[in-house]
Amino acid sequence: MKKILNDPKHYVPELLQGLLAAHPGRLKAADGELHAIVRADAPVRGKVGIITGGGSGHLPVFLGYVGKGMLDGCAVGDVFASPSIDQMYKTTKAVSGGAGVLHLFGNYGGDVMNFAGAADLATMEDDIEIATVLVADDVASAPPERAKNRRGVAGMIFAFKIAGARADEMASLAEVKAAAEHALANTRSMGVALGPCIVPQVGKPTFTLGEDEMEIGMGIHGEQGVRRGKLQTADEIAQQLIDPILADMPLAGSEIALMVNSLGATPLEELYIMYNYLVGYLKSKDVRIYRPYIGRFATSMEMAGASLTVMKLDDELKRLLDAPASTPFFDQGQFV
Amino acid sequence: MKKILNDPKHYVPELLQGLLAAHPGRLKAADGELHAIVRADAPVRGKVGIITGGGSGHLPVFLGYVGKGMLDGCAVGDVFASPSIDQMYKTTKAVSGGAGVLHLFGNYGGDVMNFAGAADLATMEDDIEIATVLVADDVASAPPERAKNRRGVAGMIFAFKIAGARADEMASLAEVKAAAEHALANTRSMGVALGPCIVPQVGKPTFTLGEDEMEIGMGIHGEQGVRRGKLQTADEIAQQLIDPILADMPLAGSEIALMVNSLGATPLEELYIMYNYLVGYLKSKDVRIYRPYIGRFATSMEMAGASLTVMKLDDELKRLLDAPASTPFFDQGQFV
Amino acid sequence: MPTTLTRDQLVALLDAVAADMIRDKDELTTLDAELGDGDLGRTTEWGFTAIREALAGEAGAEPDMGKLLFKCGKAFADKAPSSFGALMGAAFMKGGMALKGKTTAELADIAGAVQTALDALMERGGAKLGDKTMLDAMHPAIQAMRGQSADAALGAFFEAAAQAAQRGAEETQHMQSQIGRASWQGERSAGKMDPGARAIAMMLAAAARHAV
Amino acid sequence: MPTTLTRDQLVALLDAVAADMIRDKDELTTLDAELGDGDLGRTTEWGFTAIREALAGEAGAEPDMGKLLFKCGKAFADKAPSSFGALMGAAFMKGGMALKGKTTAELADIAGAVQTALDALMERGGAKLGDKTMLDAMHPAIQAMRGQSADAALGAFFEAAAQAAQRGAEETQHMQSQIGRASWQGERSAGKMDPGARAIAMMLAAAARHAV
Ligand SMILES: Nc1ncnc2c1ncn2[C@@H]1O[C@H](COP(=O)(O)OP(=O)(O)O)[C@@H](O)[C@H]1O
Ligand SMILES: Nc1ncnc2c1ncn2[C@@H]1O[C@H](COP(=O)(O)OP(=O)(O)O)[C@@H](O)[C@H]1O
Ligand SMILES: [Mg+2]
Ligand SMILES: [Mg+2]
Ligand SMILES: [Mg+2]
Ligand SMILES: [Mg+2]
Repeated sequence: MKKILNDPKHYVPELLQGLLAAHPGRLKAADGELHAIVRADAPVRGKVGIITGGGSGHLPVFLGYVGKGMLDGCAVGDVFASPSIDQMYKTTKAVSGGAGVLHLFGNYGGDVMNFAGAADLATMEDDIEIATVLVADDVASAPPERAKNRRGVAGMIFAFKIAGARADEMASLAEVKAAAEHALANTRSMGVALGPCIVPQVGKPTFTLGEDEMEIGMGIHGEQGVRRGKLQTADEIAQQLIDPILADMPLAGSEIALMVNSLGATPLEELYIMYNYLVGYLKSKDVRIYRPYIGRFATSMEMAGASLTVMKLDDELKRLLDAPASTPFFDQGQFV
Repeated sequence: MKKILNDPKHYVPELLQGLLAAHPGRLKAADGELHAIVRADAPVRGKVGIITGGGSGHLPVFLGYVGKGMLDGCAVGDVFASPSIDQMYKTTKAVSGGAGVLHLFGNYGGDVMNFAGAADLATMEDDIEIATVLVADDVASAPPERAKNRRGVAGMIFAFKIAGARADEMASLAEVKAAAEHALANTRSMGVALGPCIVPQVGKPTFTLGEDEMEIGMGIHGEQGVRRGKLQTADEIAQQLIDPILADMPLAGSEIALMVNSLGATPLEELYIMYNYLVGYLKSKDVRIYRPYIGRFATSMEMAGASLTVMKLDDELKRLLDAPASTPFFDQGQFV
Repeated sequence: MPTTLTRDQLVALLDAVAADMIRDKDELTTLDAELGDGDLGRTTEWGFTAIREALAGEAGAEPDMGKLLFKCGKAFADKAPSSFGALMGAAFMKGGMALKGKTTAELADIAGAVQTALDALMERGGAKLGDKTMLDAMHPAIQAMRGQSADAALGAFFEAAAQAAQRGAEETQHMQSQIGRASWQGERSAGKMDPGARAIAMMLAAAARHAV
Repeated sequence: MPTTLTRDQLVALLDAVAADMIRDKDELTTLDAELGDGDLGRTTEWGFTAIREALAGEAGAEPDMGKLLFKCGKAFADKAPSSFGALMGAAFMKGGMALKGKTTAELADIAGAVQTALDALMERGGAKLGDKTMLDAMHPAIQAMRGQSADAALGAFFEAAAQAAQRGAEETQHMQSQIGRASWQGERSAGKMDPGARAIAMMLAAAARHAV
C-alpha cells in the first residue's frame, strides 16, 4: 500500500493538472480554479447544467463523469474532504447555460452544508436557479425508516447517467431533478472492504483488518460497516451484499441495471466471479439483469473490496440509461 | 491483499462464465471451449483474424481487447499460465474468415511454444494461413543487442489497436502482420512494482518488497527487475521509467502515444500525477504527446505499481491509432 | 470592575488556542476514526492553520473584534470544508457578527457570542441537543460561562467552560448519533465519545491555559 | 542377460515418480521464484497429476510402451502449458515415438529414448547446451546412462543418471541464462540453479528410488 506521489500536499493539484493536460479538448478549469472542473464546452446554452462535488481519491468518481451525456462540472475537494463553498460556486457559475443548475451529490455533512452555501451565493448574486438532489443509496448506513440519512456511494453514477441523459433531452430543471430523484428512488448499494487505503496527508490507514477478515457494509472512507467477520467465498460475499438490497427494494419480476464495482485494488477478475454468481442468484429471485456495469466506477484509492449497486428499471430509466455518454473515464456507445 | 473468490481452481472458469454472461452480444466461447473467447460475430468473412493468448490475471489484457477494431479472439490460460495448444487452435479456427489469422502475443516461452504447435495444427488440418508476431517491448528485460529476447508487456495493446485497425481496412495477412511489426518496432515499455500480487492457487506472494521499497523494471508476473531501491517520488519514478525508453528509442522531434498504466492497486490519481510530470519532461526533450492512455490497461491482479509505454507515431500509425474501437473493456470513439 | 477581553488579547488567545489544537490534532483523528472517517485532526489542522495565517495577515490588523472573528471563520471554512469546518466556520462568523463594532468584550458578551454561534450551528447543521454532536459540549459550556460573575478572572471563566464542555463531551458516550457520519453506526455509536464535542472541550481548555 | 523394463514396471515407475514430484513441488517453486516467475511447482503438479490420471485411465491400459509415453506427454502438455510443460510434454511424446511398438525396453532403449527427447527439446525450444536450462541436466544424465553395462540393475542405472543430472543442475549455477524467462535477469542469473535442470535431477532420483 505504497504510493506514487510527490509532496502529499500537492497530490490533488498535481493530479488535476495532469488531468487537464491529458484531456484539454474535453475538460477545463472554471475561472482559473483548478478545483472547479467543467466540460470544455461549458456552459451549454439552454441546457440544464448538472454538477457534483466531493472529495478526491474516488476516481472515476466524481470528476470522471464530467462529459457528454453526464455531468457538466465537478467541484473537487482534497482527498476525502469536501470542496469549499467558493469552489462549488465557481463550478455552478461556469456550467450555468440559462436553464438552471442541478446540484447532485452524496449525502455527506460537509458537502451538504457547503453546497447549501454555494446555492445561496449563486441564487443571490447571479440569479441562477438551483435544484438540489442528495444521493443516499448505501443500505448499510441506515435502516429504511432513516433512509434519508444514508450515505451516497456508487449509486450516484446511475443518477449522473439518468439526469445527464434527461438534460440532454433539453428537459427543464424540474424535470431533470425529477429524473435524478426517480433514478435514486430505485437505486440501492452495499459494499464490502477487504483492506484499507491511505490518505496521503495522513500517511497511515484509517482502519485495519486482520489477514482473514472483511467488513460488510463499510463506507468508502472507511466508515464502519454492519459486521466484521471472517473472509468468506465470493458467492457468500455477493449474497450478503445483494440480500439487504433485495430486502430494501422488492425486485421480483423486475429488470435492473447491476453495477459490480471494485473499490480499487480488487481486480476485475474477482468482479466477474461475483457477477457469475449473481446472474444465477438473481434469476432464482425472478430478477433480470438488463445492463451490467462491471469495473472500477467508484473507488477509494487502493482500498480492497467491492460494492454492488442496483437500479430498478422502467421504460423511462431504460431509455435514459441507454443514451450514449462519453467522458474521459466513461464511454457508452451503441454496443451493450 | 485478500481475494474474493470461491475455489481457487475455479477462478478462471468462473470469471470466464461471468464474462460471457455479462457480454453475450459481444463475446462467445469457440466450439464450447470456455478458454477460447472470440467475438460474438466471429469469423468475420474476408477479414484477417487476429488472436492473442496468455495467462489470466492481467485484465483487461488479454481477452479484454477482443471486440470491434482490435482482436477477434483470445486463448485464455490459467492465472499467469499459458493456454494450451488445443485452446489456441480452437480460437484460431473460430476466427478464421478465409483471409488468414495473425497470432499476436507476448514473448513468453510457454506461449511461444504452444502457439507454434497451434499454428502447425491450423495449417496442417484446416489450411489456415498463419502469421506470427511476438510482442517484446519491455526494455528492462534485455539490452538492445538482445532486444528480441525481451518480454511482452503493455505495448501489446498498441499492437492490438494498430493491427486491428489495419485488418478492419480489409488489408491482407501480410499487411496486417507488417502493421503489427511496424507498431512494435516503435513501441517500448518499462514498469515499476511497489507491491506484490497473489496467484490464487499459490496463495502467497511471489515476491516481497519492504515497506519503503520499490523495484524498477519488474515484470508483470513478478520477474525480477533491474534495480530494487527506496521508494522515490512520483517525478523520480516517472523519470526512471521514461529515460531507458528514451535511450532505447530516440524520440526528439517526434509525436508519441503515451500509456501510463496501473498494474492494479495503484489508483488513477497517481497515474495522473505521473502524467503531469511527464508532459513537462517530455516537452523538455522535444517530444509531443499526441494521445495519452491513462488507466488500467494491463494489470497483474492487485499488484501495486505502474508502467509506461511509448509508441512513436508516423502518419500511418496515427491513422490506425485514431480509428474507432470498442470492446467490453476498451472504448475509443471520436473524442480524444 | 467587570473583566474584559481586549482585541489584542483576543488575537493572542486565538493564536495560542490554534497552535495547541494543531499540536493535539491526533487525538481528534483517533476519535473520528472510531466514529466517522478519521479526518477531524486534518480538518482542525487546516482550519486553525488558516486562522493563524489570517491573524498574521489582514485579519490580525482588524480593529473590530467582530470583523476579526468573522474573517477567521471564513478562513476556517474555506480551508477546512468538512462538516466540522463548515460548522466551526459558521460559528466564528456568526459569533463575530454578535460582537460587531466592539474593541473590548465583557464576559457576558463572550457568553452571548458563543450562544449566537450555537444557534447558528443548529440552524446550519439541523442538529438538536442530544444528537451527539459538538452542540452537546457547547451548550453546557455556555451555561457555565453564564454562571460566572462579571469580574471573574478570564482564566477561571474559560476553565469553568472547559470543564463543563468536557463533562458534556463525556456525556456523549451515552448517546446514539443521530446526525452526520457517526449516525451511520446506529447503535454501535454508543460508548464512543463524539469527536466534535471533544474538540470544543479542547479549544476551551486551551483558552483557559492561555488566558491572561 | 540384459536388464529390461516391462510395460507394467514402466506404469508403476511413472506413477511413483509423478507422486514424488507432486509431493516435492515446493522446492521447484522456490527456485523458479528466484530465477523466473515461481510457477514451476504448480506446473509440475498439474503435469504429473495429468500423467497419473492418464495412467489410471485409458493410457494405463495401453500395451505399447511408446504409445503409453506419448499419451502421458500429451496429457502433461495439455494440462501444464508453461515452458516446462510444453517441453516436457514434447519430450515424453518424442521419447515415446522412439519406443513405439515395444512392450519391454532394454537400458540402451531407455537411453536412446531420452536422447530423442533431448533432441526434440532442443528443436522445440531453440536452446543449446550451456544456455542454463534443463538440457544441462539431461545431457550428462544420458552420458551416465550410456556408461552403464546392459545388465546393470535398474536402480543403479537411474541412480547414476540422477547423480549426473544433479551435478549438471549444480553446474548451471555458474551459467548465465540465455533463454526463457530467466534470461531477463542477465548477469544476475549467475549463482542461481536452473529450476528446470533441478526438476530433471529430481525426476531421475525418484526413478532410482522406485525402480525395482
Ligand atoms: N449536523 C451537525 N450539527 C452539528 N455538529 C455536527 C453535525 N455534523 C457533524 N457534526 C460534528 O462534527 C464532527 C465531525 O466533523 P468532521 O470530521 O469534519 O465530519 P465529516 O468528516 O463527517 O465531514 C462530529 O463529531 C460532530 O460533533
Ligand atoms: N527454450 C527452452 N529450452 C529448454 N528449456 C527451457 C526453455 N525455456 C525454459 N526452459 C526450462 O524451463 C524451466 C522453466 O519452466 P517454467 O517455469 O514452466 O517456465 P515459464 O514459467 O517461464 O513458462 C527453466 O528452468 C528451464 O530449465
Ligand atoms: Mg470527512
Ligand atoms: Mg470526519
Ligand atoms: Mg510461467
Ligand atoms: Mg516459471
